Amino acid sequence: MSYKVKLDIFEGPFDLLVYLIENARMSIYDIQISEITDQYLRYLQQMQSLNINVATEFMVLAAALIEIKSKMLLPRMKKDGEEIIEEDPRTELVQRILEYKRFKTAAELLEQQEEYNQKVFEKPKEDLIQFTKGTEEYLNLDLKQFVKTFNLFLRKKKNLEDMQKSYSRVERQKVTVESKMDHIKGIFRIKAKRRLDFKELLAPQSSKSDVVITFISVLEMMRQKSMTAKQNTNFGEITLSLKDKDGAEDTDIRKAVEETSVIGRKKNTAEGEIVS
Amino acid sequence: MSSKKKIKSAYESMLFVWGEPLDVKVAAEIFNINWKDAYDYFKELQMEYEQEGRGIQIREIDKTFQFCTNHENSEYIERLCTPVKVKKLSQSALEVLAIIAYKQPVTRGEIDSIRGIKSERVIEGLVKKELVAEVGRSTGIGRPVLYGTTPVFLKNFGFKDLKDLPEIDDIEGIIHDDSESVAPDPQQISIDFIKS
Amino acid sequence: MSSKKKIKSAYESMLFVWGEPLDVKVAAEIFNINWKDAYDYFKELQMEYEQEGRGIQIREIDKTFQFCTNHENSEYIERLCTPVKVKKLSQSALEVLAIIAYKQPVTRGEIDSIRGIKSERVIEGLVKKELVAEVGRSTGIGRPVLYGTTPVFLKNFGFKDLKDLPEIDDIEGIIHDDSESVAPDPQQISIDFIKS
Repeated sequence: MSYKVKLDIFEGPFDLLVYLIENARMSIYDIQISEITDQYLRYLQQMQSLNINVATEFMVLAAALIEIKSKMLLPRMKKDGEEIIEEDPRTELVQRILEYKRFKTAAELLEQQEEYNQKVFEKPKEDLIQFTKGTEEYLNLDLKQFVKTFNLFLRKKKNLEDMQKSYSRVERQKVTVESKMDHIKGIFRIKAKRRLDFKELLAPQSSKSDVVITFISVLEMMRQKSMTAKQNTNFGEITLSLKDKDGAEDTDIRKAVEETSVIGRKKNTAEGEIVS
Repeated sequence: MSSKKKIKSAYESMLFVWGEPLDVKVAAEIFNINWKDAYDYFKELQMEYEQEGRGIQIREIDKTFQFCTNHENSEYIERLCTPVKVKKLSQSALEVLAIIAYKQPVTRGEIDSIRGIKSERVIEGLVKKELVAEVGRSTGIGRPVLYGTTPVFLKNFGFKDLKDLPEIDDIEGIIHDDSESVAPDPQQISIDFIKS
Repeated sequence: MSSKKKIKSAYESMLFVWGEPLDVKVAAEIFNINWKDAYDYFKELQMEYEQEGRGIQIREIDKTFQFCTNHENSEYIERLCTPVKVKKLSQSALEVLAIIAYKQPVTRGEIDSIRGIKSERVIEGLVKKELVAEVGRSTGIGRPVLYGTTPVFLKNFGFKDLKDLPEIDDIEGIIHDDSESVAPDPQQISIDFIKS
């Protein structure tokens, strides 16, 4: 058979199938499935006997052909209401082959076009140095780039400043807990009460950090036993009572505050405190 | 010399020194004229060279223009020197290129399915040759890469643009869109073997 | 096409591809015609290009011929070739330019302080490019030079005037130099210390 000489030039299973169909002078619309399947399988066998690695795709199409072949043997009439429709198991295969053939044709057209175009030559770019004035520079300023760079710079700067700010706050922290405690005592004094609710210690629109630092200060005062607190229910109001003895033992408090401040600072500072 | 003639003459000079395809937009900017006028001048030049059967011709590639030789003279050029030729594409490369050219943007899966065989390596080769390129991603499962042809493809094959591709009988009628495909009739045999 | 016309067309193609001066003798041999005929064909071509005021001309150099551009178009070719030398500003130059643009008139000391790095050389570069210039002297200690942007700056970005500068959020909040930085409110407390 003439296809023997074409053994290794098929681009895929469809390529082979189309070749076999055309070689057998069959109409694509009326493929003799039985005959073509036999030829196809024989071809695969020949490939294998020649130790040519047959791609799995070829096998898959072989299986599909065999399936169609067996379906061709079954009655193909299907009753759809009054009408009797004849179904052809080859329909999808034909569609696929036709589609493949279109692109095969397109590939041939491209090949011709490529051949034609190989007869057309271009010339390389001239040495353009003679046309460029060495001294002239064209500055390309892109506004987007300009704004982007600047925004990046601003963001970087802002981050840096924020970082520096929080760093300096760490430095001031000792003073602030202390001043907050004085402030709390002041409130008790002004209100002339022994007991106050925690919320009474806060300004009407306190920031979150102010609430937290007030709370920490209260905890600190409790630790120093200059204050007691009571909370009846979870998340309920905290009632604070200021003890008598404070004020007289001012120096004591100061010392305690210094100890507290150690908590939030670096360890080496803490060690420094111990040494002193 | 009229302004128009002057500009056309300048465009000839530019095409000559530039060698490579010259962008109409760039050419228009040099004379501060609008794009369409510059394009028309190039087209007029192109026609002049063609009508006079000149040994130099002007070809259009995707809104750029380039001087090249008249293909009829290739024989004599080759007698004079051996110009470097681009290696011809293999059959499989041409097949894949044809599918991408006519069906773009297209995924590898669609190409594989039409050819009935995996085309990954062939596509890679075409990408390397800059004839095709990734042009985006499909919205489908796995968002597969979509391929399309490049200006290099147009140039190497002498197409002005994609509309210039030779017509293939009813090619659109045959290719059914995936979105249109109906649920398969259980009686019908599927040979979608590539999907695995 | 007549034989003569065909040969002339081929000679055009050959001149185009060859680039260098093409020997008339070589050209004659390719068509098996005598030297004088070939020479006449080249002379005819030369005249055609000249009379039509084409952008390409043919020059004769000692019995060889070569395509060249029409010297009248050199100005336009230069324009075409100039953008090849596009220069862009460095990141630091853009930074300094932005600070000067938004904060002008501004001293070098202020710029240094905002950037946290010496900017002397960058400023010099911008002055050289005529994007910024000295616009006066500050009344401060040492009466330092004040810098501002120039009309070249506006032109380059296509701004009509400085009001055209794109608005940048919170610019004042950020590009103050450190000497102006406000003392933090002692009432406001941060508990960032826990992090350390």
